[in-house]
Amino acid sequence: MSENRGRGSGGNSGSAPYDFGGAWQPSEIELARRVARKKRNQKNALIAALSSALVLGTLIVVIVTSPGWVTLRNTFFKWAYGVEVLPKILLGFATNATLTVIAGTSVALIGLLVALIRTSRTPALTPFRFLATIYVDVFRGVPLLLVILLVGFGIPALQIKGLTNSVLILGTLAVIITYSAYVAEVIRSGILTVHPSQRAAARSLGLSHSQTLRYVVLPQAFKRVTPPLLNDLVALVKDTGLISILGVTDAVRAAQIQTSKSFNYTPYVMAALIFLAVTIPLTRATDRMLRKSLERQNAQGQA
Amino acid sequence: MSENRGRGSGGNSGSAPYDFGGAWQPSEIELARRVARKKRNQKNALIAALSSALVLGTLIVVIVTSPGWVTLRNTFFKWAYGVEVLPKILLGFATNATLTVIAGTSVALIGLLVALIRTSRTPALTPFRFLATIYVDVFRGVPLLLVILLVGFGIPALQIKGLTNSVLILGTLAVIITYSAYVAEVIRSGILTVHPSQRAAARSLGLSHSQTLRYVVLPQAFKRVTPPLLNDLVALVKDTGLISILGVTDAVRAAQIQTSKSFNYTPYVMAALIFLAVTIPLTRATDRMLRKSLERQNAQGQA
Amino acid sequence: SSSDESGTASGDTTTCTPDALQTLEAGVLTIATGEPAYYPWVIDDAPEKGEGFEAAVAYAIATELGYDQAAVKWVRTTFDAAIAPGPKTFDFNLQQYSITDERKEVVDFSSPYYKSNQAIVSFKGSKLDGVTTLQGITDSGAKLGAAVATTSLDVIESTLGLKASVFNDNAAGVTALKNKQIDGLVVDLPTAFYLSAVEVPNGIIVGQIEGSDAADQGFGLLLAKESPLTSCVTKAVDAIRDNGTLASITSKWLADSAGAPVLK
Amino acid sequence: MSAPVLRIEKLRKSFGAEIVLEDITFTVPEHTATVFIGASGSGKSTLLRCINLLEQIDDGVIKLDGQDISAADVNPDEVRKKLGMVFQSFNLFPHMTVLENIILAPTKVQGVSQDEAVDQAFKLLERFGLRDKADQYPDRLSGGQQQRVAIIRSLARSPRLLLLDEITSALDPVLVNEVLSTVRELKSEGMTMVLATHEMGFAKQVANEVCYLHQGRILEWGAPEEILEAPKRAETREFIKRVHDAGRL
Amino acid sequence: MSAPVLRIEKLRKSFGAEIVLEDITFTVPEHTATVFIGASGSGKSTLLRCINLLEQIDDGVIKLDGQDISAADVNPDEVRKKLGMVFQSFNLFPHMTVLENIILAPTKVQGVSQDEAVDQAFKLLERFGLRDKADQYPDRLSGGQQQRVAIIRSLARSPRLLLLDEITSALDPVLVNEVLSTVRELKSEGMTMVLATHEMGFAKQVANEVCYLHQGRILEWGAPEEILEAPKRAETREFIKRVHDAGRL
Ligand SMILES: Nc1ncnc2c1ncn2[C@@H]1O[C@H](COP(=O)(O)OP(=O)(O)OP(=O)(O)O)[C@@H](O)[C@H]1O
Ligand SMILES: Nc1ncnc2c1ncn2[C@@H]1O[C@H](COP(=O)(O)OP(=O)(O)OP(=O)(O)O)[C@@H](O)[C@H]1O
Ligand SMILES: [Mg+2]
Ligand SMILES: [Mg+2]
Repeated sequence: MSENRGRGSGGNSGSAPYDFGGAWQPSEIELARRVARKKRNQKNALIAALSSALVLGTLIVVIVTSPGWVTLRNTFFKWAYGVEVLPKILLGFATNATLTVIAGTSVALIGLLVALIRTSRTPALTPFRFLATIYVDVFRGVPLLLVILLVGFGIPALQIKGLTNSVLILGTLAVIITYSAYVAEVIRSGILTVHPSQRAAARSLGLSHSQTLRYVVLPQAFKRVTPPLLNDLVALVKDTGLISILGVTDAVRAAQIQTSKSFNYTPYVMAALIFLAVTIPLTRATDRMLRKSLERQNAQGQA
Repeated sequence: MSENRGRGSGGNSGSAPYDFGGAWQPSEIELARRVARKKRNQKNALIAALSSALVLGTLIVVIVTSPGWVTLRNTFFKWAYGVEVLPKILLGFATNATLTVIAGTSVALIGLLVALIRTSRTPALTPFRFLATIYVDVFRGVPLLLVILLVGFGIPALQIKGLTNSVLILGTLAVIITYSAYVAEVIRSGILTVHPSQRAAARSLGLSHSQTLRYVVLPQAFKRVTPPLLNDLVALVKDTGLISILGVTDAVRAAQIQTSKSFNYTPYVMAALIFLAVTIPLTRATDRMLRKSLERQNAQGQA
Repeated sequence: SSSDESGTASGDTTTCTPDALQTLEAGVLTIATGEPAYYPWVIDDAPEKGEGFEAAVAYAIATELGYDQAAVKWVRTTFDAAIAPGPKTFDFNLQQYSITDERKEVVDFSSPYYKSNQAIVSFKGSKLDGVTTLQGITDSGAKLGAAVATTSLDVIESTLGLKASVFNDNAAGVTALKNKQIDGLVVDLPTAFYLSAVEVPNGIIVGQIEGSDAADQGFGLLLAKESPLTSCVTKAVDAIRDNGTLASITSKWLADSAGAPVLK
Repeated sequence: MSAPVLRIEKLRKSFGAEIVLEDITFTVPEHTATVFIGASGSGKSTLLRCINLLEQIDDGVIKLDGQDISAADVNPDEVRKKLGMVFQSFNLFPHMTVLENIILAPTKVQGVSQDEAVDQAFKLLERFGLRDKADQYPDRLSGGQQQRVAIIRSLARSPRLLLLDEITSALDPVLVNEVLSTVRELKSEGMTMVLATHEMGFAKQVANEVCYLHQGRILEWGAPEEILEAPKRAETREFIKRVHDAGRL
Repeated sequence: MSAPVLRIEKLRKSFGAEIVLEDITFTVPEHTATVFIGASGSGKSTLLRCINLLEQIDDGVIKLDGQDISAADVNPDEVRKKLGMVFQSFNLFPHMTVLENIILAPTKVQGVSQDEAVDQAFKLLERFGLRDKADQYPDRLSGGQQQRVAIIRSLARSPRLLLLDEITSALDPVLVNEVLSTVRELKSEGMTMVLATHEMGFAKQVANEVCYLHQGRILEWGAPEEILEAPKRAETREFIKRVHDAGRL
């Protein structure tokens, strides 16, 4: 059966066997193929370009020539007015930003603590585990708006002496309570996804339970939960605005005040742009991280 | 080197080799060990019980005997009043529920469509890919509240004839637009996490691109994205309440109206309980699913 | 037959009948108010009972236009939703809308049915207790609140030059005031009387702010921009003003809203 | 002597600047098996993927039954109907039962009726002793069973040529056996095959020809006895020695 | 003749109703290697995990240097300081460099100073030819290198006994070699070891004694030549034959 095979230039034992970088010239057939492929690619590019021109063009033309276009532009995109109100909206956004920073830091700490309590096995911590579980369940399930109303208006109603009634502080507190529950759950799931063999390896080396947690489990868990945590950060930035219901003026409220005076919706668009300036880079970073970890995972599976 | 080893009853070739179910009696040493272990377990159980009693007891005593306890109970947990306002809040929650169902269905369809467009490679779809990307970026980044205000108040301002001015419809539309962006991203990432070898296997069998998508990629993607989609559903249930800013009376708004009349916060607590009744089972299901897929993953890693 | 007459400037009452009026629902007059609607404007948040100043005015106008009680349908809107441009879900809306030129660009108003100053509601022992001048209010460092999109908000920002806590509606503002999270809430005078007397524990009216907004032309019924009903509704308001109905309604429901000190 | 099933001439493939395959020329006559051996990264998988048109080649010609399948205007879906391919892992679709996995391509691609496809699937499962697994999901099967189902699945389409890429390297050594005997049986029935493997058992037992791939080139080729027992090139000798040292004969 | 390092008597272990190990009795004298072979699921990994106190046994005694480490009041962390264990996979901590992996236990568990630990780590890396990988992260290493680092990491704590659980079965066959030679070297230096493996190369080259584990029992044991070439029990013969057929000698 071993006859009837030819191997062209064969093992080409004449040339140096590993000389790959040499002056390789595509063969005739390859050149012909390239021409064919190029034609096809050009055709596809043409289709893409035509289709883009057609669709986007039609869209633009339809929008711009539609009877409502001038109204639309004047109502939503009156840039001169937008620039005029920008300082006020930015001032409002300072509230969102400050809140995000303060709440974000507290949430990280509290979330970690709650996650550690929930994943601990120490008998003495049993009641705290129980409380932590209830806490997470409740605050993951109740709308933030409701928590803000309950904490922001409800706690001062108790008229407890010495307790603040500042809506800003209480509103922030409500946000922290709610987001800590979200983040605790994210971190906990991160801790649980660290492969059991990693714990076994650490314990086999003689590391204690808490050393294993500190040196092996947590660092890996954090790496894993960075994307969902970034997602939560984006959500936090956006949700800080909800405390406007307590009378705090954030970016959305500032825009609303302006709009209610002028009946022009450009301030909302400005507010949206400000949020996008912060959130798009964050979501992009999250997506990139997720894609990378995905690629690593796929590479492992194929190895 | 082979001397010096003993093997007790050795290969016990006398008995049937696979007779494991036999009348095994724990040895003396094992019995002693069990007693010791039991003692330790009892000690741990005792610690857990004591600690629970101490912590929870202290907590309850501190709360109940604190000067504010009666106020707290009357302000937040006046059950008689809660039951009285329950019908109104439930009526409000009907809005949340209806909205969730209507928006949920539309979001699923639109989200899937956008995800398919974004993951497609057809040249003719290039402009739609472009538009879909921008759409997802923008609506993932802007607070839902702002979208609701823009759509709910802004669109009627255009005074386009034939277009609805119902705040309920417009508010729902705003929710659909925003959540479709979230869901599109979730589904897209689900599609991307299907292992490339699965596509290769399908293509190797001669399945076309769209057949591969339909029979191999999407079914697996859906299984994977069920937990995050359920998370989004929980978020949707909670976020439907935001359209109350347009004047729609949902559960939160209904509670707010009652509370603003009575200056008693029990309606908020009732609203929270109603939300929890829906969201806790959902999050529990999500968590269970996530844990299962995690276990499967870990089992694979160890095999 | 009536269509050619509807354009005439002179008030021919024959066009303003339920048959001729282009209401949202034929033969039904859809009237909107707030949720919740407050005393003394609406009693018990039940406008369909006709009790309270605005509820009574609404029914008086309905009667004037030829609708009987049963042909009136009530709906609720938020304050700021109704003054935004765009089509409306009501024939007219009354919840203390001050007529201003800015608003007139996007909605229609009837002639005014009541003119009120703005007033500051507070509680005994607050930073505002005992303050008698506008300057005093600015100097007290007090935190004032108002609902979004209201004239009251303009008063705080323009007349007083202070930064306001802005709420979605008066109800939220009242909650904050009760919680002492703000020191004063700016509302129209009749509302202020009610809030200080009934809602806010130890409530006081610090004072009213006269001519707080030069452009303030009083409360009007709000209609969609270029509503076919505007002229008829205005005629009806004028009619009940002229025949004394409005005065008697006012004295019945807003009688106690008399003198509060004027802040200079 | 029939015409060769597969003929590859001067195939070249690079990923960016890295040349992965160079000057690959060989022929696979009908009813024979060609086995590629070589170190990790030598290009075995890439070669099989090129044959299956999962990769676009840089130069050379691939002919299947005389047809140039590397031509620019060839529809890969049509070509793949004639080829069967099994990988190291992730072969089966986890959301379908064994039976569903097997009948997917016949019913969706080749338009065979559901009943007929099921019939044929059961026949194949019977033949390879997996009849009782028809309704199981892949994750309930052992790795060896999974790979056997994967082979059956590609047989269900009666391919002209079977490409097997290290189908045992993710398996427990004691499971390798059952997969090996399945391949042996296919061979004896006349299936034409190209295999890439680290398992010298495969090479010895099924190969008509063994090719040693080294850094993207076929360095040495010949009958299994020649290459495995008396390799001429130093690189091949070194490789075979390392495999032997590792305890694989 | 020194006292045995490990002595196990009548060990029994079950998971729920499933008895995984039964009547396991054996001794590991100093400087010897005992190799466990057996089919998948026969209990090899569970046995090693029991020795390492990662599982709680149901009956029997485990003695390390004469101390009963299965006693209820033993602190597993103390015992594990004397044991080294390497698994099939997931051994190295992916977020630490090779060096950090190696010095973690010495510095955190045994209180060795950072400098001293680094010194010792470099010595070990040097000895096993991995000096230049010290600052790499595990995912940049080949599987064979990873397993060698894992072995080095467990050596850094100078264990009395090394437990190696199929440390090559996740590896490419050609990488098995380097790990095997590392183990051979340890053996020649007198390290006491217990291994579980499917690799008969291990058994042949390093074992003083081979134990064939079958459904949780030691069915046959003896010198490697005996067990691998002339097994007495039919089950052992069958197992050895299957491994042979799979191409592993
Ligand atoms: N998609 C890709 N992009 C870039 N390089 C690739 C890609 N696929 C393979 N390579 C490279 O091509 C070379 C050959 O890889 P290939 O998988 O064909 O080797 P192999 O002989 O199958 O190895 P193994 O025995 O590990 O499976 C390797 O250097 C690899 O890194
Ligand atoms: N944590 C566990 N819970 C329940 N059963 C288990 C657990 N770990 C192992 N088993 C069972 O114990 C038996 C022995 O498993 P073990 O992993 O010890 O076998 P093994 O000889 O190492 O097999 P392999 O060669 O596949 O590694 C198997 O039937 C397995 O299903
Ligand atoms: Mg390969
Ligand atoms: Mg094992």
